[in-house]
Amino acid sequence: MSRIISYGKAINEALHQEMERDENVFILGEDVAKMGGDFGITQGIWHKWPHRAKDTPLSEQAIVGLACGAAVRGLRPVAEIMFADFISCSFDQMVNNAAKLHFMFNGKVSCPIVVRAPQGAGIRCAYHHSQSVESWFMNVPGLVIVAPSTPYDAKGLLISSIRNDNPILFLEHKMLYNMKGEVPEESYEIPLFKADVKRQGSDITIVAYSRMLHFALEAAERLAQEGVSVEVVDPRTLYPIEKETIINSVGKTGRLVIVQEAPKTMGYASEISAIVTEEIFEYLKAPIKRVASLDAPVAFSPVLEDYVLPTVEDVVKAAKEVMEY
Amino acid sequence: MSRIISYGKAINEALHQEMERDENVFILGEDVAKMGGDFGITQGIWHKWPHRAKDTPLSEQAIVGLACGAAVRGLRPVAEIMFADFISCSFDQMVNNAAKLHFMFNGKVSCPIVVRAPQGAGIRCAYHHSQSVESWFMNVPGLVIVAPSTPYDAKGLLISSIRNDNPILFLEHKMLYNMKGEVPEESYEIPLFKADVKRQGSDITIVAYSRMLHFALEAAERLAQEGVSVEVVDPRTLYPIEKETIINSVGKTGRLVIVQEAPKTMGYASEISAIVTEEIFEYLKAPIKRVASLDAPVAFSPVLEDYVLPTVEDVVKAAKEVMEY
Amino acid sequence: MSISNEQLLEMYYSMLLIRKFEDAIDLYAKKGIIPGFVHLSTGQEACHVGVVKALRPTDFKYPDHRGHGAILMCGTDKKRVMAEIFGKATGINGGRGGSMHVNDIEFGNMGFNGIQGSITLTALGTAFASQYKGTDEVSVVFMGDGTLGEGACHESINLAATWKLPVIYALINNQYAISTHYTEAHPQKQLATWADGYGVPNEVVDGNDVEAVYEATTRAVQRARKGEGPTLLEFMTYRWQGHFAGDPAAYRPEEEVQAWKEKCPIKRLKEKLLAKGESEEALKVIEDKANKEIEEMLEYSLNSPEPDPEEAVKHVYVGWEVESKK
Amino acid sequence: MSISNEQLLEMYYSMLLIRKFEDAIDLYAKKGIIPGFVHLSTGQEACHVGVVKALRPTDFKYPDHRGHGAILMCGTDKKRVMAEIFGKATGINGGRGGSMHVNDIEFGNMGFNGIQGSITLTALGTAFASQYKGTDEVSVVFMGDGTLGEGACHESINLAATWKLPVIYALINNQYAISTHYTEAHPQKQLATWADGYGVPNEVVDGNDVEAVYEATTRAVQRARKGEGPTLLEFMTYRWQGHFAGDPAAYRPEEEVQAWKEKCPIKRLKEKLLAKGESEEALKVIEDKANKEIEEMLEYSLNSPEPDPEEAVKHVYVGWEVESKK
Ligand SMILES: Cc1ncc(C[n+]2csc(CCOP(=O)(O)OP(=O)(O)O)c2C)c(N)n1
Ligand SMILES: Cc1ncc(C[n+]2csc(CCOP(=O)(O)OP(=O)(O)O)c2C)c(N)n1
Ligand SMILES: [Mg+2]
Ligand SMILES: [Mg+2]
Repeated sequence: MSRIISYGKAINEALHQEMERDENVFILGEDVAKMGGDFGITQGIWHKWPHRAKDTPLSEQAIVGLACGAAVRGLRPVAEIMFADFISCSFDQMVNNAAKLHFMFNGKVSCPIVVRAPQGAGIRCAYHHSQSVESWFMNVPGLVIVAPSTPYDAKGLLISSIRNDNPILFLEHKMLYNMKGEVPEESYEIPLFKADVKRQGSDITIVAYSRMLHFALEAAERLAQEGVSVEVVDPRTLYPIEKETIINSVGKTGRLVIVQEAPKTMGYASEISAIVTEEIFEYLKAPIKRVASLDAPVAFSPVLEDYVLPTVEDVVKAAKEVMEY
Repeated sequence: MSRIISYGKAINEALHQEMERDENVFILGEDVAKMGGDFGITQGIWHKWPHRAKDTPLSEQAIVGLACGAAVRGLRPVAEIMFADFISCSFDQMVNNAAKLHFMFNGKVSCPIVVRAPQGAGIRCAYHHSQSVESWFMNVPGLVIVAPSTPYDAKGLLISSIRNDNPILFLEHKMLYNMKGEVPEESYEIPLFKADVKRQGSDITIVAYSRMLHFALEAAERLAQEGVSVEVVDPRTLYPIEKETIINSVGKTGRLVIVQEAPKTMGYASEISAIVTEEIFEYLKAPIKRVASLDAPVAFSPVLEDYVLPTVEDVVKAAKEVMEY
Repeated sequence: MSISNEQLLEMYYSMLLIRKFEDAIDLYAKKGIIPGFVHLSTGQEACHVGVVKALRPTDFKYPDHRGHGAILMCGTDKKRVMAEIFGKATGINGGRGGSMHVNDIEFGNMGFNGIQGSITLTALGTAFASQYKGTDEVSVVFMGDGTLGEGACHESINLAATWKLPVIYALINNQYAISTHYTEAHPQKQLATWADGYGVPNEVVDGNDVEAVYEATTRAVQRARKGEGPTLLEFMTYRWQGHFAGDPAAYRPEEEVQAWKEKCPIKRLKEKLLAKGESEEALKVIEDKANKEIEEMLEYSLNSPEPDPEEAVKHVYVGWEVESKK
Repeated sequence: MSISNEQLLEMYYSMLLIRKFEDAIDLYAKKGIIPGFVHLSTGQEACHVGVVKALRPTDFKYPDHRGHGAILMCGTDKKRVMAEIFGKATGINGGRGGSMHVNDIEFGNMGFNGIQGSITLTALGTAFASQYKGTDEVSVVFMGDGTLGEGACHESINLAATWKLPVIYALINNQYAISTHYTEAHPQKQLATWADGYGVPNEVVDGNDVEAVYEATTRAVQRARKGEGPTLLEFMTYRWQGHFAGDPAAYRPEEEVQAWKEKCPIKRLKEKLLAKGESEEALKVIEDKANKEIEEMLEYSLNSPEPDPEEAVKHVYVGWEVESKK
């Protein structure tokens, strides 16, 4: 049965259900146990399973390193990094340990960890608490990056991520935690490595994920009023990249805009653009456009923060430029 | 006066000359002083200036953090990270401290540090000593990434980097250290943020840097024999990106191949492809191709390592495919 | 070492100012006028005042995320500190930093920290520069009990001790890191003993006694200026508020909070001053002065303009402009 | 604790085997037949043998970059260890790892480390799993004197001590990290005292006395199995070779090297065994056996095939194939 719950609550529910299902699942991180997480996402778990919810010291390296070691022994750690920005401190553990363990053991060991981390700007917390970090990790074979955009996806993708045998960086968006949507009560999986067409259309494809998916959908709505039929694709798994869905869509529309919140240079959008150009150049009716943050740290004051972030208006404008090319 | 010296020696000479010129310049890192560096690149400095060459503990975070703090006080630290892979351990210092200091102080402080790091594969040292790391940092506004491909460039770019007021990640290639070339004895600067046309041509543009530049030049030579005129562009500064040189070249040739040693997904090549598609789509006569390593960690055994790395043959093949499109 | 009455009165004023500053910030944060979140140093005033007063303007001071108090002591124009927290164009960093990032190189105020532990490393560099240049400025890093969990702290103290760098670790043990008691995050009963492992001199100090804080810092500073290397000072105190303004802090017992409020550092100094013969009236005058200053700061902050949006992309690089929205 | 003669003879054999193994690797590395670079554990055999012999196959052993000795003790098929170092298809990891990355989960051999300090963190996880599952396996991390500089070590011991995890830090102090003497990188005279800062039991052990190493490890293991938490053992020894095979190690005095060679752990055990009544002949038989085993390993390694190139892109993910060159 479905109810309307928030994205944050959907994640919390996924955690509860997976804790219930598999006693190898445990959570760890700063303030995730007794307090239930800085954003409240792990609430109630410690109360039910005090030995399977661990408050750690401020030690991001230890959080990820411990998770890897525990995973080798068959546990299913779900670690929280309080703000995605702080994964910078455990970057080595992600890149040289988690990402490569399966490879280093020639397939005889796997590293089924989930590292949950809220990312993104919008909460007026400046450059150390607002970054989108997927680009740091998308040249690191072995890692999987998942970024849900809706409550429904958040629950299903987290359940799949916990059950998956790869090390997964699960990027939640702080500005989506309170967003509401329909979510089934029962447990369900959403396949990883599979993009989702969130809106069908025929004139232009917009690829967007996480918070930007909603900007894309709103832009699509506005464009529809002007007679432009937009297809919106949500990759959901950012890395490694399932190309087919995007290529099929652009193959049909011939036009592509990609939206990301991270700074423009070397973002997810760059990679998608390169893939599409490489693989279906002949189908392109217009240049591919990227909509992204400006190449600057995220400043604090609302007027400054808003200035660097992409807007719905930017998406509409880019799409029109592509349409009018 | 020019002589033929190695890339490694050219870097060493740049360091000596800058130490001589400015007493604010000092070097630090693991085994850089008494031993002169694991690859011998800092030899002779400690002997001349014992107080300005510091052997540190194995503490990559401290190396970069100390450099930042010293730079705030007007010093010009040149840090060495023994293998670029280990910058993973000081990723936070690079991304959240060095990259943002100037911004955080609203322009009143700058962070003129150079972090030298040898990167790249080919020496049969497996996945923790072979990575190309530029992609980790190319979504991080505030950082500058420089990657010289020749002894001449290595010297001039390092001198410019030391004199420049930005935090610079200076990526040397281990397989180029013994490469010889003409280098003036006297001190000289090569401008940052400026690509260099290493070979003129009219049919197709190949963009390549670091060790791959030489693959591109060799491919160009081979293609010339088949009547294809290749222009080879060496970006030299990888980030931020000076677009003009590349765009002018592709504007002329209408065809583009980009070569990088890093794994294919989300590499420098992706960004260049996206930029060119976005900006001069109408000039493109064929799809842009990327030549890169396969998306896997670099394995140890020579047959395995060689399998994942790009080859000259791969460059030739990609160029021909583009030409024949 | 003897602290004059005059100095004590000045400290009293400073502590009151910080208390009232934090109260004002709390109010405007809860009103939603201050953007983002703020970490208040209420209850820890003696640490901030005692440490910074023992330093020179040319020393390097690294306030942490709960750093308003220390920042106010550095010499930076106080109304521009507040304006920064309000995100205004007149803020000391033009509003780009906010509460966690209020810095001012002119006064050695290195408040730019959002990543816990990171500044212990930057401090190595400003301290190293003193050694390199043969000058005697010290570098003082504020850090919390929780922050000690970060690997950065080890790399910092290990190097500082080996190279005898003039770094002082001002570890404010306010008992909690967000919801986690320090005894749940560390094996030591007193965190100061951690420094024993590096042979680094350390002291446990009553962090609610501004004189004790000042004196311990002065001793550490003297050692550092003489080239005798780092010191770690553990200041025992308490965070009155939740982790951030608005955090109900349900994770800790109310009696504990009350017991610590009894030990209020300001009340304590006031009693000392009265015992030393200062009059209630004289202290009231000081309090009024603090109130007035806060009023002025608020007026300044509230009436200051928003930053020019284009500022958001300035100073990313030196000598390279990033693309703006034109 | 008493170690039987039989055990001592077995240790003697093991130490000889490691010595000869490293000599063989040295030779074939210098010949250019072994690719890349190799870090030899010559001179440190007593540490590797004494520690691993005190463990069970089900314990987790984390050899570091200078780990051939420990790896050979884990139970992993020795000829496949050598073949791995030669980069052959028959290597225990199919030749994808080489000298620094020889691991075998079947015997708790966690040798995959190229990033110094990193395994102190992974070890937290295997140790945590023992606690979580209520079993008594311990996790033993080898680390060098230099490696102690890494922030990772602090995060590891802080957590292990706080949670009382069964981790044993086997710190091999061979005096140098590449060219840097440990006293130049750390403030402590004995690195073991570092653990005092965390209240973690620690011992300084003669690392050239295999019995002492075995006994100290056994004590630490007992504590760990009983849930009493981590121990740090500092084994004082020396690296006979340069940092890697071929490094002339010009940075250290020749007399120092000679003095330590006098203290050869193998010679020492041999003298002890002779004193205990073992005959030169019996020891010669053991030596011959070791020589023979090395010959067989070499033959196996040299005659093994190269890996199939396509293997380079296998096992990047579980359930997702990355593009190959077809
Ligand atoms: C690297 C990093 N990890 C986590 C955080 C989130 N965080 C900010 S303050 C804090 C608690 C700090 O506790 P403590 O050091 O005791 O300082 P206090 O807040 O008590 O003043 C945490 C977990 C952070 N900012 N940076
Ligand atoms: C994070 C990291 N930094 C630096 C290195 C390079 N490196 C490998 S071994 C080594 C020295 C290690 O010294 P020690 O821990 O004493 O071990 P030993 O070599 O003496 O056995 C260094 C600097 C590395 N592999 N990883
Ligand atoms: Mg605290
Ligand atoms: Mg050593």
